[in-house]
Amino acid sequence: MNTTMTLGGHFTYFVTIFLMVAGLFIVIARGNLIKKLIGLGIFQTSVYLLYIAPGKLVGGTAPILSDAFTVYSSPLPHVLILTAIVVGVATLALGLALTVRIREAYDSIEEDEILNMDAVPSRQEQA
Amino acid sequence: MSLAQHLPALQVVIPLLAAPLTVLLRHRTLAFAVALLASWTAFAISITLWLQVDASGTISYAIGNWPPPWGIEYRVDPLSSFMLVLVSGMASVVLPYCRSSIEDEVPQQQHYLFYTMFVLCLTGLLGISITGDAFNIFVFLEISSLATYVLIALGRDRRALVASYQYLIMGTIGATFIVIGIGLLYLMTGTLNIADMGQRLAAVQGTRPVLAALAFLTVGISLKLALFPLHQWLPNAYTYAPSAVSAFLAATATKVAVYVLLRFYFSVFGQSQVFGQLPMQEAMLLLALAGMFAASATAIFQSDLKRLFAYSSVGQIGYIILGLSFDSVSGLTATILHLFNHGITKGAIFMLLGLVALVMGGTSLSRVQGLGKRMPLTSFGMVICGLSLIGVPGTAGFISKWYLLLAALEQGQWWLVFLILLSSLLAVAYVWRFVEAAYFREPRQDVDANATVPWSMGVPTALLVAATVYFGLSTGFTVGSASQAATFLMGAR
Amino acid sequence: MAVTVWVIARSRNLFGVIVLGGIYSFLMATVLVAMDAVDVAMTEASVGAGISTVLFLGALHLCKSEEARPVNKPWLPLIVSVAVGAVLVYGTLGLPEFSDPKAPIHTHVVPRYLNEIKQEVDVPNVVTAVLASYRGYDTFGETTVVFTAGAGVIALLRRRRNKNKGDKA
Amino acid sequence: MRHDLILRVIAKLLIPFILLFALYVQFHGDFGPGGGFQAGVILAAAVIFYALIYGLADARKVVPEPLVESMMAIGVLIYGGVGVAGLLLGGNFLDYFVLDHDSVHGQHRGIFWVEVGVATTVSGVMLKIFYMFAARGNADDE
Repeated sequence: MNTTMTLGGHFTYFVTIFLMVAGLFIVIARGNLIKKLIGLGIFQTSVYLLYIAPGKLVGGTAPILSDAFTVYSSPLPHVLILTAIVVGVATLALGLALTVRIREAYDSIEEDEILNMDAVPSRQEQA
Repeated sequence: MSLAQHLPALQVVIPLLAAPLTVLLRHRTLAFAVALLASWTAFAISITLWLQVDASGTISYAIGNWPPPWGIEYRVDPLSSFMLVLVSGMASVVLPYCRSSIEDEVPQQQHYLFYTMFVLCLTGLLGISITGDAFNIFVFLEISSLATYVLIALGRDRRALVASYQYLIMGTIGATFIVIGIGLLYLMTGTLNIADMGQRLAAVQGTRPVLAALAFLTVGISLKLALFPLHQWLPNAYTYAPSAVSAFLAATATKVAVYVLLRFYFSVFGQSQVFGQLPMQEAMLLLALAGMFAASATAIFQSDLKRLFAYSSVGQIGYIILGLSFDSVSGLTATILHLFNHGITKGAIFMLLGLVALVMGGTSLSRVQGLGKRMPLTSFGMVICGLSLIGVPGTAGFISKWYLLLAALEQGQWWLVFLILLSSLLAVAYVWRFVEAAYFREPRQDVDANATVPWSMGVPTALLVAATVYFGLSTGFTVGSASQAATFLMGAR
Repeated sequence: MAVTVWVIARSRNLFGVIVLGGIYSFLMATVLVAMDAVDVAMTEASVGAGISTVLFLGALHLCKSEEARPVNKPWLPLIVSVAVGAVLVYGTLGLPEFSDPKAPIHTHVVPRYLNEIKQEVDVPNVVTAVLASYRGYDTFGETTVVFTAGAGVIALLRRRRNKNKGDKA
Repeated sequence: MRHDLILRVIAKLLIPFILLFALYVQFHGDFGPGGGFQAGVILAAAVIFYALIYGLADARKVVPEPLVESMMAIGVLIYGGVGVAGLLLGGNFLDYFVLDHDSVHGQHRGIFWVEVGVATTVSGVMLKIFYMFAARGNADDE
């Protein structure tokens, strides 16, 4: 398998991986709760590409059967990713709802500020 | 048409359909009734399934009547039937307890939604345990995780929100890692069915994508099961969640994650792959030991009991993984045993703490001073469960530790035996902190003298404490199932 | 797309970031169309660029729109994420090449979907057929996930009638 | 903004088409891209659009909250109902073959109802989430 390895053949994977790394970086490094969720979104989206890209066949067409075509791209990854997208948006909605509640309770959406506030029991509003 | 034939599907579908019903009813008593009925039915089904598997071997159920690699298969084998019993059993015990417990801790309007989330969480965990399809695991994992995030966030303290958010981020990263792992496996094998995947993987064993998939799955699942360096979300989540939720999660959520790990290691990769290609064994051993010591040591210095026992959970997960790292039938038996025994012990502890919180108004060590006089039965229960955590003979914890020691001896690793005993001493230390506060301090004066424990909370708790002792004395069911499951897993490939 | 992500990572104006996120989703949808995944593209466009953006803006409306100072030491996260990337590069190098018809995902399970769907289900859109029938249970789970999220959001955001909730700044 | 005549007229004109498009996506899912999920999102988007132009209160009148909440649950129940129907008619869970004398027709019927269930839940949830966020926002402004 390693002999057929070429740079061009794996280009899509590299794009995917770049997006993935960037997304993960945003999630871990950023302290802003909304920004973290955006990063999470990017991270998840990059996975979609990881699934979908290998299913494509050059010269193939979308997997909607008709007599005019014989080569189709693989439909199974599409199905999986449809599910994954939905799961992703569900998580996102929940995360945002939590963010809103946190902002109401702490008046901040910066992670370190919130953690500081809990460390000091006498609650100092508006650092 | 015989109903018995469809039990695998009903196992998950009954609690699942109970969830929308609770939303439609919008009434907390009715919702409670529906949820209770669903979880008790699920428990009954799980026991029937366990008996069936015990009698006639693995059951396979094709959903939608599509044969396995094309459709989704439900597969009940010795391990999954054992998990089903644990999960649905815990739900059946915790649910009656919820009713009075959340009265105090969750705003009333939210009660019916609490039950919705509870049954959804149950559905997810059952779905993970029973499914024979890799992607289906992810879907049900997300159902249970999303429900868990909400349940935690319903805690009274505002820190519950932050705990839930952190868990959401960590959990989602973990889940995404799992998806990446499954994706890589899918790209290499072209199938999603676990059994099929395992067979086809033999052809491409040791290739780079498979190894990468192994790495991603391990890290992703470790996040979910709170293996030592990835455990940060757990103490906060358990501390600030409503007590009933802590009890259910501590007993089941991380345990199901361990199950997923076992499932992927043994049914998909096969043990030669996992332990042969990468230094997994050493890595796991190291992490397990680190978890056992670091987390238990941290537990000693906690001032809140819920937090203390949450750290102890992280430490106990160390034992579970330790058994796995031996790569032998006896080690695996110990893992599965401890999964079960620690599950019921920790469940009992968090339920007891819920009682304490109700009567004493909190669970910090300074609050529970003199608990031995104020709530003699509860303190007694705590002591029993504490002994089980330490591993004193006569309790469930002893059995699993005993098997763990046997497994270590089998490998001839005396130093490990020593380390296991040493870490048990740490457990003695943190359990002593409770005993000292409860029995050797004067009671506080500012405690509401009229607060009592409602029987709907007391009875389930007592039941679980009794179970901790029962499974310490009568080991037929637990050891039998565990060794059967272990043999099954090791022989699977 | 990569550029967009880069800017998102750098920028601290949350409003801009969200809009960029929408753009990113659209670009992603375009790529997906190029990959023949029309169903997925349609969903990504409506969810990523539509619903998510609306939700983000809704949440942003309730929060501050400026991110605080940059984090002090982003080195550890950087190392972690690059390490993850490295493992992936290592792993993907062994994968079948792009558009290789002999790759396992084209030869194993999928042919049955493509070839026998006419007799078995007779729905031209294979994605729909697989989604709703062959793997209908996944979709059932997916619906449940959406339901969970919905019920969860209600549980979290329903306005309390309690009076003591007035300590907002 | 809320009283802008042009916006109102355009919205009035557009919304029926959006709804129609949602239905098209729903029922044409067998032949082209689309299906329950996408239709549900579009359906919700139409109502959200309405709420943006005419205000939240009006939208609530057209699509009341209890209805939305029930829709979430009913969708899941429809889906599960199809599965249970399969059970009752002697097949496995979610078995569409037994839903009609002809197995292919059974498949069609199963897929149709399942998609209806998905669309109901999805549009219900999306709308509900929007309502929740919007309601919070309004209170915050005052």
